[in-house]
Amino acid sequence: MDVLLNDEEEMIRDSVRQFFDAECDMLRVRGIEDGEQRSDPELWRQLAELGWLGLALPAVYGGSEAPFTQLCLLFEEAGRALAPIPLHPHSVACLTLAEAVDRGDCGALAETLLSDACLGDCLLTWAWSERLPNIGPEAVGLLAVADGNGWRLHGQKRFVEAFELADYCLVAARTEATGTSDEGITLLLVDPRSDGVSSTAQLSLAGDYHSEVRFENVYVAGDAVVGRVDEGWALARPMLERAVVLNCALIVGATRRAAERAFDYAKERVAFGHPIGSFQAIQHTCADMITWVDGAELLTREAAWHIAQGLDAALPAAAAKAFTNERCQAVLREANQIHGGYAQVKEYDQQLWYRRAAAWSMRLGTSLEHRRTVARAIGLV
Amino acid sequence: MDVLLNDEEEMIRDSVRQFFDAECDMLRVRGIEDGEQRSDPELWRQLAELGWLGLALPAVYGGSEAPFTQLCLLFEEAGRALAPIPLHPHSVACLTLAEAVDRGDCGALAETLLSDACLGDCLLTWAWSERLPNIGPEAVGLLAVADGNGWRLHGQKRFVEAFELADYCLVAARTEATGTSDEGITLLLVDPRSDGVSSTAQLSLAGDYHSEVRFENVYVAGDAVVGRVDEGWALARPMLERAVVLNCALIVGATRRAAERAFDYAKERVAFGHPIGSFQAIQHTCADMITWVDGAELLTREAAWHIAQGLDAALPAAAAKAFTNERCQAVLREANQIHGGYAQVKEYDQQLWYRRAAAWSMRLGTSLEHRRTVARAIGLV
Amino acid sequence: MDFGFSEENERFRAEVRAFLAAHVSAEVVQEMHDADAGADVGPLTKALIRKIGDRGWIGMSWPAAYGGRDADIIDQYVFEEELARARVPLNLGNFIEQAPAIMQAGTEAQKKYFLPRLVRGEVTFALGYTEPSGGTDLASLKTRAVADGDGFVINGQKVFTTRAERSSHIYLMARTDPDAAKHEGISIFLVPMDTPGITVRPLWTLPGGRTNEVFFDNVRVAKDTLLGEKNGGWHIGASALNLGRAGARRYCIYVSPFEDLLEYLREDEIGQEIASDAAVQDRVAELYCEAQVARLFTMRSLSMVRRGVNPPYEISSEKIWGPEFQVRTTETASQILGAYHQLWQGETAPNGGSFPRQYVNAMVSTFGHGSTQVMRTAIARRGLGLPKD
Amino acid sequence: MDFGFSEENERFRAEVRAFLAAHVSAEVVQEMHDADAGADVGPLTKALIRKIGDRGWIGMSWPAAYGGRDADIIDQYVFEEELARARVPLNLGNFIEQAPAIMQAGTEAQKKYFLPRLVRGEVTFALGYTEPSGGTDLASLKTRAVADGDGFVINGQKVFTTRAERSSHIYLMARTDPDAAKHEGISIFLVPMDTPGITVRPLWTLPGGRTNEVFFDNVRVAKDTLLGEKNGGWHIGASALNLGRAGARRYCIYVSPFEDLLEYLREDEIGQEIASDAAVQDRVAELYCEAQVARLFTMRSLSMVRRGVNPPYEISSEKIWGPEFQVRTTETASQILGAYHQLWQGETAPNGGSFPRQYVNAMVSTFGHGSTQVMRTAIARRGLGLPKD
Repeated sequence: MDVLLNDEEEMIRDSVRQFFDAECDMLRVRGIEDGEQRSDPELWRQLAELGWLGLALPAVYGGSEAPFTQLCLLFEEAGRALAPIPLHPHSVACLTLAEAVDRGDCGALAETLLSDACLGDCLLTWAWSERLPNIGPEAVGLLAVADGNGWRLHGQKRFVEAFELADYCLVAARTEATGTSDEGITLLLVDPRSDGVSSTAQLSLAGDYHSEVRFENVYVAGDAVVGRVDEGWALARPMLERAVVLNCALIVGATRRAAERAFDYAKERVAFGHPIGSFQAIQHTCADMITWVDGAELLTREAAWHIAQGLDAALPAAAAKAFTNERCQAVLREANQIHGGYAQVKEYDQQLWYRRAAAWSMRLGTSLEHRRTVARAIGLV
Repeated sequence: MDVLLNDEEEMIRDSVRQFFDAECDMLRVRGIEDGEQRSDPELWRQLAELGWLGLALPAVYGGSEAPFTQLCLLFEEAGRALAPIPLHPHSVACLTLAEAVDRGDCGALAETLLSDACLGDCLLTWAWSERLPNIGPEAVGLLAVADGNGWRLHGQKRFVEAFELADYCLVAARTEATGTSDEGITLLLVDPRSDGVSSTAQLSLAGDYHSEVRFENVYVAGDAVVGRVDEGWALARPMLERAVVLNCALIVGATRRAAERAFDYAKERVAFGHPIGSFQAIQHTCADMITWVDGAELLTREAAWHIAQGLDAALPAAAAKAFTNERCQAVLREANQIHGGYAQVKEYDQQLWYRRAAAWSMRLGTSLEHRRTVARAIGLV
Repeated sequence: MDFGFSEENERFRAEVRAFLAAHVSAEVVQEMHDADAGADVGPLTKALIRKIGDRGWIGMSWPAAYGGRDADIIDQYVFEEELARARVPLNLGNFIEQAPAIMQAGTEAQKKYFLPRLVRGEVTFALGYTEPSGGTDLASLKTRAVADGDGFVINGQKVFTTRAERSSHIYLMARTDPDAAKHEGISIFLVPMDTPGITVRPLWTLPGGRTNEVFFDNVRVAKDTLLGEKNGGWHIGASALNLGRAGARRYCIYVSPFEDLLEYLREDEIGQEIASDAAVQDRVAELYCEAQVARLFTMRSLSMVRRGVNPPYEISSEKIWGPEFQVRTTETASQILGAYHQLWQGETAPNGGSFPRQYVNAMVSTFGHGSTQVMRTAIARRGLGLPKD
Repeated sequence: MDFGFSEENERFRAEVRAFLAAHVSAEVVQEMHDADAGADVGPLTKALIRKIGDRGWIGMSWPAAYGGRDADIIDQYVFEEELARARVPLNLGNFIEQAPAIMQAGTEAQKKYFLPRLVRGEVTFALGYTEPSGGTDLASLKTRAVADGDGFVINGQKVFTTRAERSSHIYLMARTDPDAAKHEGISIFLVPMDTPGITVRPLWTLPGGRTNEVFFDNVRVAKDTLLGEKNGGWHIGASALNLGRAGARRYCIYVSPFEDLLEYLREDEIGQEIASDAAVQDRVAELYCEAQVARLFTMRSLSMVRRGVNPPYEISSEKIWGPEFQVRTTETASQILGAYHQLWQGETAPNGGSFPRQYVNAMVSTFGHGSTQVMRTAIARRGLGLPKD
């Protein structure tokens, strides 16, 4: 037991941070936010070249087979840097494909995509939630009706990241009309440019886009299945846990940076003849901020460690997300309060961290939903 | 609209406070807590003589017919003084009897008891909750089986105040086996010394006693009914609302005093070369404390005003209680924190307010239960 | 204690409601939103303000001698509450925020000039307090006004000067004696915004609105722009600021995210499904109780003002509780609505994206017009008598 | 990052569990409760402590030279966790709280004398820091030790001196140079409690336990009771206090009300009914998440100590989060269990009345051993480098 980073982890954290410090300044972040492009292709290419896109993927596809804990550190740094790239949806989809291949439940398409994904030549995303913002199996209603060897999709998905940019989207559908249970779900790789697919990208608080995707009689071939037919939940559950933990890592990374900026500001800014950071009220607020973000980080890393160890991560992932959502919002709020009016001003940088981390904390399940999961896991339900 | 006290209200508040200041010091409070007696008969007699016991009761029984808002002020002061008398259960029962008589739904027994109650010659209490600490109609399960003109009671009540001291106890029973609904409830006056009644008094955090009362085939005559048979909820609902608001008034009164003691302590106590009240952290805490207790007081008084006006008080009473329970506990907690170790010491007085106000905040419905009522009233359920 | 409104108040409420129903169109509301986002004040807005001014509803509780109506302050509360309920984003409070100070400290000529025009909406003030280096430490301001001939010459910079681009005047705090103690060398000037040497630069804010930096470069003003005593400005400002914090409008701002949330959960189909969870109900009911406290604190302050009492700490309590409640509401709402709460635009964004706007907007209340830190210190010292360091 | 326990740790855990199952009886636990309520330490307790000491489990992570076992600090964590899980109210941490300071600052003779005896439970210290006028401002202490011949004469008073009545020694902070700067004239003495002139007066606390006032009236002590340099006591004390805050025992105290609540809701019939409300589940799940943070902060501190790092702020974070969580738990529990939560005695009181005891007990953690205010300041200054006034 040693919850601190080991040498290898520190090395990874430091080199990722150096990379982002050098390549991803706020001009670049603002460039994507204010421009036409929705992702920075140059940054993406650089990440691929340095091997970061394949960090936790199997060596056979060009990955480094690093444990999930190290991927988690990469995400903390990506969050810290506000890297304007679809690292999250891409990684979630890639990890799920790799898991399916590893289980022997996947065809050749997935293997090709994984090789391309490590090289940065193929961008993947995934689609789960629909009408409600939930991430339990009850969220999946999209119908997949058998048609020969393949299926016909009828329905919609909401809150899909980078859908218009992606080469493939891993879509959760109901191949059996089992209502809201975890049976009868199948994961399918869908080309966003398929006939019958349409989408509307909606601007989020983070400045990126969440798409609403409609499927009207969309044909998907049999080899598009990832995992087993009707038993998609077996793969989806770890997918969702990974998605949740990586989302927490992004939030924690960005929130810590927002807090550090506030600490720095408190040291410099003078009011009533003293740096405001010398006032007890500000000092105690800062003490709470670091305590909360540290707590979120430890919960997140412990959940990542469970995943890396192959242990059941449902409880620690839900606990991390429930806590991180709320406490990181609180840290951001206090960081704003320290900055005062400047926190509101667009041309001042603080808001970049604030908006993104806050928006991320609203994704992938509310704290209320995750606490339901916790309550179930600790035997209250 | 003027939410401050008017001249008459200020006069009542001041004269009650003067009375308690003169007659109810902490020696007297500790005397009852540490002694054999469970109530101070001398204080009770004085209150009766000064007419306070009949403050809000009809003139025909010797009362002053003051509006419920003024009774609320009396309770704030009784809470402030920690008066060791069963004012709360007695007043709740008396108000309900008076209401029943006013509706023409009550026999001669109630009228006699009311006259005696105003004189301090008869002590009343009431019994509602049983297995669960709830105060909704679902809490009532005690069976009343018809027997001639009367009933036979089978079952139990919990959390009954001053049961062993009381001359009569207003008991809620099910005269129709309607399960948990608000139909089939009847209120009955039971003599605690009746055959088949037994009770166990259990020491509470407040230092007073809550009794568990068992009814084994207890005969109650037909003239013991208060209100209408099977329609007791019509009377019980306002009874519970009054009970809740008066409970809030006790909490608010005691909590404000606990807070004032902490403010005084913060002005006197020196640490690090300054009165601790000059530190920003203490100042800001004190600012929150006064804000919270003021909020609880305003909610409580607004609910009392609704009752006094004959308006529906379900929502304001539930809101007052949900808020008061939690925020007054927070005020008490911070007051303790300001006092440091002394807050823990029995021979130091601060704990007297702390224990009582905290215990009261645990009675008559949890904040969760009252928020359910609020949610229903605002159309969420 | 009387928590109800009188028959007269209720009659007036009905009158206001009828007026708003008749005269407020979707177009004029849109015009106001556009103006908040930087557009010029539109003709419909101007016409509506004129109609409101004609009815004497701006500054209605003032003395008739100054263009008011001698009305019950509760009527003003009712009016502001109705304006907020009708979701008219018109801050009439801003129109008259400086009026108490002018009434208190102004010359007869200033009162005669400004007060009727404020009430009619012909004169509007931007608030020239905050400076880049100052923040909540207002008294450290560096903008200088130097006596020069018959007037003053002003140099310096203000920031977060909302509505500077569309106000006729700025209510300016400037230092007139740099050698005096911090609070004693400050004066207030009522400066027309079209005075040469004033430059306004927009600062765009997160919810999409505009505030400004205002630069003063050798701005020459007449002597009669001075309000009250030279070097006595701090004390005028402080009392006006305290009174300016009372009123229904702020309370309505504090609770508006809660009302939006409640409406969505009660009336939207998805909202209803989300609200079927008892845990959601519990959290929303908790917010409801807290909203009532925000309302009651406002009612308490008004009750005191109406009795002629300048509340020693109660307005500060209101100004802590309300803003922090507002922030808490948006954070709680974000964990009830989840991904819907972050949709800024688009057809699936509830209320056209108002939730994330409420979220980023809520914080303004916690530092605008006196931060919650400053308010807490004021309560402790002025309200509870805790000692200064 | 490694959040798991090694096989060795798990093997040791099994050994401890087996030991506790074999040697902890209801009687000995009752004896300990009685001792906390002021009775003498009973024979069963003494025997159990001896057995634990014989196995080398007191101070097990210390150097063997001082009677320790050179064991992994994680084993110590495991041991303390198991002790807490078995609900043995035995604070072995208190036995050795002063050991780091003695190891760091003591003479060879002091180490040889005290350390093995601490480990065997033969010497126990009461902590003589706090004074009536001092509170968390330890350094303002007024108890005086005046050099006199070959030793010192001590006069003064301590308060909240828990276990003073049953400790062999007091770890006493006293002022040896009243003219030096506040922190520089303080020394530490290891004083036998049976030294003439020491009087102990009980102070009874809300949960029913005993603490004390200790009076020093011309108490004459030998020179070798001085620990470390004369006038250098503050710096020994501060570092020992920081290390004394780490370890599983405190974390177990912080989370024990939560574990009691959870057990009641899961296993009691009425508890189960109460827990069927989704809103209750939500609040309890929230507490669960927060409890994990308390645990993880402890694991982080231990990880640092194990690497030889004296944590700059992390132990203070632990000491804020844990106690405030503990208080929050009891307050939340009180609004879940309602009237049951205030039953102090009686057959319907859940767990024999432990809930209200947990309630009044929780606050102690927020000011004992350094208040949360002092901790927050320490984090801001030492951890984040925020400036002193």
